[in-house]
Amino acid sequence: MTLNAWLPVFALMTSLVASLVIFALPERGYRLRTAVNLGAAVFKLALVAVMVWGVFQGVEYGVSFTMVPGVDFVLKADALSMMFAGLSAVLWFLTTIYAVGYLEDSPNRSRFFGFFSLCVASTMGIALAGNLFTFFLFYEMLTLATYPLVVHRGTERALKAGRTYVIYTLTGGAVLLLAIAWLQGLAGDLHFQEGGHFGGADPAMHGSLTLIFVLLIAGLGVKAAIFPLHGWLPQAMVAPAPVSALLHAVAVVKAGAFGIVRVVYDIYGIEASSALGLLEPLAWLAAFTMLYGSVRALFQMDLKRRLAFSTVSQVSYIILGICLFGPVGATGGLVHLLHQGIMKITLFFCAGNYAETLGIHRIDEMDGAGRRMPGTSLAFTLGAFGMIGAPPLAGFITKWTMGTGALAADMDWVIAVLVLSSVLNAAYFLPILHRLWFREQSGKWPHERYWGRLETSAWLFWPPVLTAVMTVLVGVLASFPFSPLSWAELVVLRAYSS
Amino acid sequence: MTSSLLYALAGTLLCGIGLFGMLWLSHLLRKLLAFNIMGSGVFLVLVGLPQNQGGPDPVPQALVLTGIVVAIAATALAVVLIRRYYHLSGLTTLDEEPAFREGGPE
Amino acid sequence: MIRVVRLLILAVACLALTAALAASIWAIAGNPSPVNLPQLLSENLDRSGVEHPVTAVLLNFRSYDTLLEIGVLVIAGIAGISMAKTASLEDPELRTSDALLYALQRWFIPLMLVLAGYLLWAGADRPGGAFQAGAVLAATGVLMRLGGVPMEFLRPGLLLRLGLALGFMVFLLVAVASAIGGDAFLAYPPGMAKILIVVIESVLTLSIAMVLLALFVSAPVNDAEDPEEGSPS
Amino acid sequence: MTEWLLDGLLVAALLATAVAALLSRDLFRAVVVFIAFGLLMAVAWVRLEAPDIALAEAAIGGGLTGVLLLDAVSHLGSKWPREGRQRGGKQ
Amino acid sequence: MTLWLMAGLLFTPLAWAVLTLLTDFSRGRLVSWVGILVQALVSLGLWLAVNRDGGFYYGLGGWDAPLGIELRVDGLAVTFVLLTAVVAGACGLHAGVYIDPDKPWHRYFWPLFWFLWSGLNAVWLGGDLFNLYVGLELISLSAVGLVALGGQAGALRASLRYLLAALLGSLAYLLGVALMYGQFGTLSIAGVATWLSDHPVPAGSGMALALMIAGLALKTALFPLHRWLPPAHGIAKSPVSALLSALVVKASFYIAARLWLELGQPLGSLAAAQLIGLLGSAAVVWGSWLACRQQRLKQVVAYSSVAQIGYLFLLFPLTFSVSETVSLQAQQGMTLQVISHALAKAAMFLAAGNLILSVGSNRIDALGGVSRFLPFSLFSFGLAGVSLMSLPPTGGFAAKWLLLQASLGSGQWWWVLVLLAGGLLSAAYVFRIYRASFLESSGTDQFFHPSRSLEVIPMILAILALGMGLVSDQVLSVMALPFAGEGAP
Repeated sequence: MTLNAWLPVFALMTSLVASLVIFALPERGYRLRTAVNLGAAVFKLALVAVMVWGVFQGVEYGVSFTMVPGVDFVLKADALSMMFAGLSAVLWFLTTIYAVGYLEDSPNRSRFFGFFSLCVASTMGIALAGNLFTFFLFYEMLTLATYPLVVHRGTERALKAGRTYVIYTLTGGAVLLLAIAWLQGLAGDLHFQEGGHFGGADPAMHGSLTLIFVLLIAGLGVKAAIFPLHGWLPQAMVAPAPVSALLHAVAVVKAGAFGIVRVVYDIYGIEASSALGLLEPLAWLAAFTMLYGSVRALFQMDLKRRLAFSTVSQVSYIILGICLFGPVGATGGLVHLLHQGIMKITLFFCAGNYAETLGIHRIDEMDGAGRRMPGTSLAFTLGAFGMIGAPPLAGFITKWTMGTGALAADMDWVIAVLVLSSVLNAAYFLPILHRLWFREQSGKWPHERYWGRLETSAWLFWPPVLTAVMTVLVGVLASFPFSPLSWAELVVLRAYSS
Repeated sequence: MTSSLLYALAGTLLCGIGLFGMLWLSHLLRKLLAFNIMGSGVFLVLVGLPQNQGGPDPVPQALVLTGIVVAIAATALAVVLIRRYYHLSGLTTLDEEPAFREGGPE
Repeated sequence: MIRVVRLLILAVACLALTAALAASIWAIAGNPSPVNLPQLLSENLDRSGVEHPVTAVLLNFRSYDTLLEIGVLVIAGIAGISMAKTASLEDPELRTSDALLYALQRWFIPLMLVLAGYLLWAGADRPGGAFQAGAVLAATGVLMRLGGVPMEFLRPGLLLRLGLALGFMVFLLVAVASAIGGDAFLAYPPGMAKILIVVIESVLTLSIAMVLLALFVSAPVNDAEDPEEGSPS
Repeated sequence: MTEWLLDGLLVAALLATAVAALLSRDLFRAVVVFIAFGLLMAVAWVRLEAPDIALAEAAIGGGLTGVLLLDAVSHLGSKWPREGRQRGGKQ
Repeated sequence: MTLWLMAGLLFTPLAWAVLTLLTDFSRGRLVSWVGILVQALVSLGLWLAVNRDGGFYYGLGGWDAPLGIELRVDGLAVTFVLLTAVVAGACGLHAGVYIDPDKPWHRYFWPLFWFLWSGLNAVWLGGDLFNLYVGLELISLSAVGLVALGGQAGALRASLRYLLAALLGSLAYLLGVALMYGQFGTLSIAGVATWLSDHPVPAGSGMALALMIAGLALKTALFPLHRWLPPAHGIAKSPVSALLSALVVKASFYIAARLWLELGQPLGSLAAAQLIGLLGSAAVVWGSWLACRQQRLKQVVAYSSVAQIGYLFLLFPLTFSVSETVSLQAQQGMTLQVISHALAKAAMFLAAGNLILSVGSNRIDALGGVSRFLPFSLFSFGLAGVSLMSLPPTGGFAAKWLLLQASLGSGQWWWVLVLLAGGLLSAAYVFRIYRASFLESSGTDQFFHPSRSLEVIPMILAILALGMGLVSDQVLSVMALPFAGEGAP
């Protein structure tokens, strides 16, 4: 085996090994733990960068061996996997920094960071999985690794949220397993392959294929929080802010969305999915979820809960995008995988900062916080405008591309949904911004803390600032190579050309 | 039909009686009696059935000897357990809830 | 009421099972069995070292069964004496002055010892053997015990455990000795079968009697503190 | 014919003693009947041309098991003589 | 060489049983640890030998079947022998530290332990119906002795119940053997199977198989015959519980499975196969449900055994009148389930023992805060739980995957529902314990910390259970080895 074959394994191993090392470290080993954490994150970032370059050049990375008779364990890196892997690697690096600051002086950090790294490993595995079986393997591992993070605080509420989370995700996992096993029985071990496997499927199989598709989407839809399977997400807000950031922006919901992308593009194939008439209902469902999430978000007064419902809405953009038959719409959906991650993580970082620095959890407590924490608030503002879709930020690119794609696919109603959704986005974000910047502080902050020179701890300050800058850059530099947009175009090109 | 078969059929009846006893009776010693009766029934079948055709067959006879020793070992062990159980709890059945707490330390 | 219904159900189930069993035995008794094992056995009997076919089966052809079976007996003995934490051998209630028992002891014990010896010796070519002899020996012991004869050797101690294991140990040594010679486990070397079987039978008799006797006397009448889960060492 | 009669009687006696041993109200008597059952079994083994088993059954089934059980019966009930807690204890 | 290995395999546990009988606990511990090493090496050697040369029949005493007793040394058997060496070895090492050497009755632990081990080996290798009966009794009585060890009233109650169930099961099995011998005149399973393969099935022979399987099902605690298991497994000392749940119940199942695979097709019926599958499914659901409702940690684990055993019985419907592929998948799934459950359950019981040792109580709600101060034992418990939930990449998952494939492949989709529901239900009781342990209690560490060696052993077992899924293909390939057939049946 060559080094190329092993690169995906190494990418996976860095966080896995880091996780084990962290578990073994004593609780007090603060410096060493941070060093291991950051070291692993940087190393992984480097590995992913190498692979991104390689995939761009057309190099194949992959390794596989037979795990259970009849099924292989396959890791491979293609353009789509690098998209998700890149997102994870970058955002994880930042989240790790953030989490180190956020959890300073709190108990159980060894446990937290151990499972945190395990989460990265699972997400990496999901990104690099080469077939449905391997994907499922890491998908379930992610469930297990996130549970201790959700219940980290050990309060009754956290445990209750953890229970809801587990019930939802494990049930989804069981449905997914059924679908995968069935598909395996029907068609053998299906590797992810650009263009899919069912291009010219036997009409006799159409019934089973449709049913399996529904099961697959139902299983994946739990993590992707598609209506009506989104119930766990707002509850999981009790988790610490870095965990919320991770659940919402990168790992869990994205794993679901990414899985749906894989199923539509690399298992069924976009042509076959469309021919089977599977995309249209999914598009309607996604559109409904977009609006539903936004409307629910309007009525939340808890900041993190409002963001959570916003996530419910935003993830469905991705799904709607890939359901738009045609390269342009697909590009829009895929690019949102990255854009939403960057924007949403910014917002969650900021929410965490408000909570940690000022003790603010509710929106009506935020009056005047912009003056106390200008950097954080600026980042929040950028993230919020991005979500709304203001040019030239990331969200605008998404919405513009999707709109174009909808027109190309003759699905004009999507435009209306997009516009309506943007209006709703504005309706729940702008009041927050108004309070931040234009209202006077009313009374004392609920629980204020000071950290030296900056408005908050440096560990907490820089990650949101960086992601806010990225929000701007991915929008402004969208047409440059290696920008999310051009990478998404590369993926779509490969999917449609084969 | 030979007399061997008769004994084999008697063995099935003994099995039935013993099984009934093991399931129905609650006193542990009676269960033990029932076990031994059922065992005897099984042994009768084991020897009687093959001997129906070919006359004495030493193989099942040897098996039954082994079986008898196993049965007496089990019976003797059970008696020890029953007596000690009675000694500690005052019970001779497993039906009633014991006065002592089950399980380890609370 | 419920009890009666349950009784009926159980009785009917047992009856049905018995009937099915009997029917199946009736059916089986009609067909000849494809393998004639007794014939095969008598052909090989002279290679077994003993003339009595049952003994040949027990201690040569199927000696592995017997080895494990003695193991079962030893297990029962071990489990039994593990219950007896303080010896209750001198339980005064047991000493009896019953005249009948005394007479029994006086006359029976020597007789039974002789009988046990005979059974053991007869085993090679006539009905009899280690089990029967061991059982008789054990019965003798029980009789002595009921008469209040103190049997110090039955105290849980090294001697008792040695006695329990002796027969098994010798059997096992014979079994493995053949394997060291390169033959199969438990295969007696040619020409040695008879003598080995006799040796095994003798020690087995002793051990069987010991186990049964130990189980008889170790039925406990004593108090023990509760051993609990989770006692750190 | 007499053989058949003998076998039939023996089987009937076996079944009767088995039932009696299980259904007897008094545990002590049940054990005594069980010993009788063991001795009848020994006879049955003789009838089945299995003298080895007959010897073993007589020694073990009739003798040892019987003594073991009788001893147990006399002990169960010697301590904790609680009314109603056990059925068919000693006499 | 192979002959020596076989002799060593049979001789070692029996010899060590005698040796340890003559010593006290502490010295017995040293002796036993040497014995565990020897036995593990011999088992590994035999496994490698069979892996290289294929399986063979081993006639004990130099007599071949049907006159003598033949052992069937094939891939499956040696795999289980090796599994026993790993699990029993781990339990032995754990017990040596865990069990209090000062209690005089604990000296009897080692001989019973070794007898149990020898009984297990006898069953894995057994090819003779009656010999299997003796092996079963060896296992049952030593297991009962181990449960009763110490003679506490609760333990006695559980062990009596266990003993009666085991004896009844053995008798039913023996009755089946009697019918088999009456019918076929031989006790060799292979002999019967060979004869059946080229003769019509004689009348009345289904009863024998039914009786044997019913008896074995009782000994395996198949629903609704499971009631003896939880008290016995719950109250025994943790290393003993681990042995019982991991290996002892598997022994009787293994015999039933072997009988079914060899004789099920000619002698069984579709209704019987489906019925057994149905009972297995009921066990999965009912056992898991009861596990969710237990208040004591070890009771949860014990009821989980009832549920996990249920999966095994899906083998019966999935190998009856189905294609070769499906049958193979079901057999592989069963094998993996046995292996991974043995490893995971042993890990779980040993870890549970450590946790109980630490918190000084076996109640679940006493576990609050454990995740903070005793992560190691909890982690082992959790890892083992992952395998029980049959989540990837554990051996439990691989087993479930194969069973799923077999169910779908044979069109018996109703088992699929059982498999999926069983996974979710097991998650319910495992997560209940996680949940209890994550609850933050008062901030100080008042737990007893057991020695590292106690904590490491369950961890190793749990990791093995986890890794079993990754190497299952290699493990299963041993099963498919050709049979060299020395001394054909």
